[in-house]
Amino acid sequence: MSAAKKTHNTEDFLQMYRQMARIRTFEDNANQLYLSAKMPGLTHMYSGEEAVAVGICEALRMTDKITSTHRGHGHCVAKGADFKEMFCELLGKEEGYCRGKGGSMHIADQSNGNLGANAIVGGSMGIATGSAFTAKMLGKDDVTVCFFGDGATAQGLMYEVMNMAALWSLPVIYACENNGYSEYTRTEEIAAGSILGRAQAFGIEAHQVDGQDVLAVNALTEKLVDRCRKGEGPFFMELMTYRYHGHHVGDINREYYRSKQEERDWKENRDPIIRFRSWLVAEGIATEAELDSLNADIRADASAAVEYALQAKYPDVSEVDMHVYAA
Amino acid sequence: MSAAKKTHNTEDFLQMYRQMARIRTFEDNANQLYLSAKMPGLTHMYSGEEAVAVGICEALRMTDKITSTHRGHGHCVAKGADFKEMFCELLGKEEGYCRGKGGSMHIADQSNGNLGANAIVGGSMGIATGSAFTAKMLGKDDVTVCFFGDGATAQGLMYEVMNMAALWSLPVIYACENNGYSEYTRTEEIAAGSILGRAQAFGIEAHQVDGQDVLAVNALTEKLVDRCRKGEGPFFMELMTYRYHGHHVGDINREYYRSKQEERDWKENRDPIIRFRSWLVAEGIATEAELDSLNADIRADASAAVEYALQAKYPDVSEVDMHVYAA
Amino acid sequence: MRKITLSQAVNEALAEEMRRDPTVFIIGEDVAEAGTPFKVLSGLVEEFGTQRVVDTPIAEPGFMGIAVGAAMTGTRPVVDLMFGDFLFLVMDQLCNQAAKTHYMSGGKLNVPLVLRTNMGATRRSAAQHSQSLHALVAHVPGLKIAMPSSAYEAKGLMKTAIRDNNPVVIFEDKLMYNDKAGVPEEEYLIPFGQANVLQEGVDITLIGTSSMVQVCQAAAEVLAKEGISAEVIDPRTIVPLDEETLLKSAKKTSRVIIVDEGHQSYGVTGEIASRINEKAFYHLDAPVLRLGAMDVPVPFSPALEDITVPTPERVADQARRLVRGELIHAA
Amino acid sequence: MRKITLSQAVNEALAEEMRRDPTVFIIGEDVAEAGTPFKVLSGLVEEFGTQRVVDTPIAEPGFMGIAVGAAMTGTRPVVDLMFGDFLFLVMDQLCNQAAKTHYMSGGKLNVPLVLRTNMGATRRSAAQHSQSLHALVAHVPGLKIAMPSSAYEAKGLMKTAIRDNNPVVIFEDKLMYNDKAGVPEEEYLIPFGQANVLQEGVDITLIGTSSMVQVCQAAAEVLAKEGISAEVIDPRTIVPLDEETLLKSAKKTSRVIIVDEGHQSYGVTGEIASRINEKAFYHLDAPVLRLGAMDVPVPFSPALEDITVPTPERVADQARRLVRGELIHAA
Ligand SMILES: Cc1ncc(C[n+]2csc(CCOP(=O)(O)OP(=O)(O)O)c2C)c(N)n1
Ligand SMILES: Cc1ncc(C[n+]2csc(CCOP(=O)(O)OP(=O)(O)O)c2C)c(N)n1
Ligand SMILES: [Mg+2]
Ligand SMILES: [Mg+2]
Repeated sequence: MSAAKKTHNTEDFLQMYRQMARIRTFEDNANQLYLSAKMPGLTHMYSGEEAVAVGICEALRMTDKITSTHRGHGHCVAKGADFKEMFCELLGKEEGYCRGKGGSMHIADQSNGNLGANAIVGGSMGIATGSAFTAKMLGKDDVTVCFFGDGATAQGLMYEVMNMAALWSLPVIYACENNGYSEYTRTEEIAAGSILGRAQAFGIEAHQVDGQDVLAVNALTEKLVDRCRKGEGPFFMELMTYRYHGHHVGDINREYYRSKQEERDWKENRDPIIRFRSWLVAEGIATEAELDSLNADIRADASAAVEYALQAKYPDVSEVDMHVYAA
Repeated sequence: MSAAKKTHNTEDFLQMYRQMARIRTFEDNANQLYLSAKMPGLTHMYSGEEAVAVGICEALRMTDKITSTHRGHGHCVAKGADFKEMFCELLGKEEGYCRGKGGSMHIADQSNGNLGANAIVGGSMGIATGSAFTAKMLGKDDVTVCFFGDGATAQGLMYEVMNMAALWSLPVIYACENNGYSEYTRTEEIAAGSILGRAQAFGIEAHQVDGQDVLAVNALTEKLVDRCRKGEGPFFMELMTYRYHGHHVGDINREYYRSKQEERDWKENRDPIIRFRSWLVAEGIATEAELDSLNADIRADASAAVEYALQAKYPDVSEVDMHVYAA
Repeated sequence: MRKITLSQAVNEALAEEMRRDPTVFIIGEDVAEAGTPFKVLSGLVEEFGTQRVVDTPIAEPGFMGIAVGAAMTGTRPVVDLMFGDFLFLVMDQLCNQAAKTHYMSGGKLNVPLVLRTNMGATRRSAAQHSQSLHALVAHVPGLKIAMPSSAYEAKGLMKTAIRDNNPVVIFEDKLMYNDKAGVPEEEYLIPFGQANVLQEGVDITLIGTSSMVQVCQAAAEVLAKEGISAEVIDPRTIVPLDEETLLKSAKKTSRVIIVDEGHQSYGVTGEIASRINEKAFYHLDAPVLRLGAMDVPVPFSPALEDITVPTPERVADQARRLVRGELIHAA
Repeated sequence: MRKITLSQAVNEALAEEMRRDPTVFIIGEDVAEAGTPFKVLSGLVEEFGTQRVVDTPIAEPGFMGIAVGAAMTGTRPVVDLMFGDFLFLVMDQLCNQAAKTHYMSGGKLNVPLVLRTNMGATRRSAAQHSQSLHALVAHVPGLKIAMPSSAYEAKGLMKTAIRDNNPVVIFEDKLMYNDKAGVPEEEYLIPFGQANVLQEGVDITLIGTSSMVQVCQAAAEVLAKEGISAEVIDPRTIVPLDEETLLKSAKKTSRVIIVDEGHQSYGVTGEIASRINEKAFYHLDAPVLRLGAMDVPVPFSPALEDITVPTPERVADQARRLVRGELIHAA
């Protein structure tokens, strides 16, 4: 575990732990909703990648913006969303963040600066860059983080907007969550050359970081966010991570594209929550008991939110043609 | 002038000279047709960049393919096209390469392996890569050269197809004609980082070459084509060159984006035809008189073709809905 | 006759054509080992290898462009576009390049490619994975558009598409992949531009595309019980469109409803309705009616999504009112 | 009233709105010093600087995406798309992102942007620089589509577009940039969804979009000399569409022709014709006719290009035959 910044106090560390645990718990519940056929459609689990979203979002202010992906629950929680509105959204209920109209793949939480998940791989890269454009044009010092997967690096849009971000020194950080796979294909098979090198070729400073180490992610992000605020952006981060579940909840038989051994190895030896927990205990920041009780609270919170969402009402059919156009 | 390959004989050298002179002459006539309001629409002159098209195409076989651009007359001539069908096409006549349906921006000459000009900047990058895909799949050793401008490097499509070409070792050469401008904008203003570096980041070997030196261009291309045939592709070339005319024939007042001094400097000191001519004479390959007579022949040839095209008939109106669908 | 699923039918069509013609290949995301997320292509890579069942990076414009160039130079690519919604990403290569190349070259270059993709809502996949965008490509000259309505249709139309010398876009309804239909063992092709009259009738014509054919059939059954005899027609391809068969039916029944899962406005229903109105006007007893999907992005919530698409009930309801003459708009 | 060109009118609209609202900015290729190839934006960079008149690399999907994100976060971008044909490149960002964001977010996010582009053939620019693609975007819910038919319209519609809280696509006819019309010095806006009746008439209604309004007016003049009184209507915006005005006229004249420069099939004429047929059916004396551009890629050769688009002669000819009852298709 890399050294923590001196500026962090106990509450900062516990917050990181809490947020990672909240994501894991959220996903366990979402998966359960799927398995028990209570959730409409499919969804993509973030479990295993928690240190990425949390390490980054804990370095951001509420007014900073993020754009998210099809695998977006983690980003949403990390940027400050509530369980209740999230579960309501996943179940298509009126009290969801998007009144049930978006669902898992479009969950957005504008009040906390989450400009939304996106079901087009790479589709949010322009949006994130545009958000940074706004900040620069209006003279705000907000930073935007663009989350995307290794698979999304194949989309040409990324190179178009990185070029402009570099030419115009925009305050945007491109955060590539390299979890080794896009759907059922290994990254090596779809990415020639070097992902970092591609960003660098556009004159963008690029860093690779262990995405299972929340402190390392957080420390790097803090530095880059700070420099973005001073007009030194854009930056590029490649975060090496892993998804525990299948591509989506229905992707159960995975052996044809990755081994159980590989999955076990990441879960047992590189889990971001387990690692951080040991560190917290070893450093005397929290006791096992304190962390257990924190976990229990989160679980109770999640259960209550799930219960609430299951009972909550669907939007009225009259809503179907509301929000096509803004007034 | 770089050293010529030993394999070249006098006829090869004269052919390069002839082809460059033919392009220049073609463009002078096309410009004249525009100025005298005899040509429909606008067109983009290749004058100044002749060594690029000729240096490259003289390293190709007839069965090798090229894709071309909005500034495509040079590529078309260099790949073996005839003046008559070209001028007919520029004037929208039935005997044009495309029966008048394509015009300057879509001129194609399939019989010589020219898959066509393209009016979408960057639009042919997929086509060129696909042509290389065909060669590989069908086990042919044809090579495809994709011509495009510096401005086209901003299009995301380029990175998408370079990635696949690299992953699949396709026999394609990406030839970036860097003439310093895209329309009315300098390359520095639209390209962050390094153009060569971008190709390299995708694992593609990339070379910069003086695009005003036909022998240098030809020598490099021969080497790369050879390696492509052996399965070592793809490659990337950045050819440093200059367009003498405006972006298109109507772009007359250019001083707001580039100086007359700059134009004069390229024309007087770096003209590819003048340079090569001096070299031919100095090396004793041809005399001034021989080259003059060669030029005179070309001019006569062009005049005759222009005359022919001006008299030629337009396609019959019944052709308007022919060729929408192939039989 | 044996029954197989639409998914199997497509798989068979591809396998047969790939065996017949070594220049046919498949290109797209996760088409090889994974056989696509819908598993439609399972087994093909084992038979034809990764040179002809080509997995790509997630770069739709890129592999679409590669397919165009490959098609221009002697192969017959079948492009696999995972969701119809991604058409928006490939429009330039499809509509500015593939569709126009034959024409722009004065007939010298051909682009014989098939773009296989899908359509259809009510799968709880929300606004970017549920669209039925066939009207967009139908507007672009140079493309042919096929819309299979069953496993039988899917196989026959796919084989014809692969042999066609033009770019063909073929839309499979993603909710029908597991629907079975009788499909002969023997080879057959379904020609483009020949509508299929699934059921003859005299009171009203129901024209449906893709899964809306089933919706029309279900409506026809309900109507039959009420003594209303509906003719059900599947145009099969909307470009080329078999105007003749549609007009003949319209003139016979004098009442027509067109049902399509694309957004209603500026879409398929308007075109077909206009042609019938224009050319069978004096035979019509009532205005041609249209039922498309609502003009809203597809909502995620099941409570909303289900009401955005035409249903047998709504078709039957409109048909009833047409037949009863209830649809005269107030002046 | 002073007369200015369409080009100047657009320029004024942009300048006025940029003065009024500091969050409005322009983004596109060669928009700053060059003022676009059509010189429509000349002078704006001098007044507003390169921070608000932003030159981009040739990356249409990229700057379209940037505009979407900028619009979502508090600015009002005016995207300059040099040719309407390049719409095919920005469809994903425009149709999957901009058009759907407000809906998908349950009304929480807005995308107030304007996409300025053009349309129109007969400029000898061939198949990739001559298309009129407004029907495509009109099919996508969430977008509004404006089609100015004169300098006056262009200014008023542009100002309304910039103030609208939704993505608006505005198509200028590139052959009309130098056409002059009376444009008041005082500020005015033209509301969306209100058609303009340019000329009243009783025998036939001619509905035209963009430059086809002039074509309809020219046809009306010819017809007037023959004693046929034509009503000429400009819908101004095709989304939202002012059905009421169109229906009122159709019911009055009982004969309608719709003229549009997009390809005829699966386009704008079919939608408008269908709505009129559906809702004014019992008032019509003849089928609603349509005149769109031919269903062919736009050919380069002047000999061919000119016959692909509707002309006053063809409109007048069709109108004459409608009025004389010559257009009854054989049974
Ligand atoms: C444009 C587009 N193409 C394809 C898909 C289908 N798809 C959804 S997720 C995915 C893989 C994405 O991989 P990556 O970017 O690495 O993200 P991860 O799922 O690994 O988090 C694909 C191909 C899509 N949603 N959008
Ligand atoms: C997709 C697209 N965007 C914009 C244009 C308009 N346009 C035509 S040529 C050109 C500049 C191209 O620059 P470059 O690629 O450097 O080629 P050059 O003209 O210098 O040869 C532009 C912007 C176009 N034709 N296609
Ligand atoms: Mg991944
Ligand atoms: Mg250039």
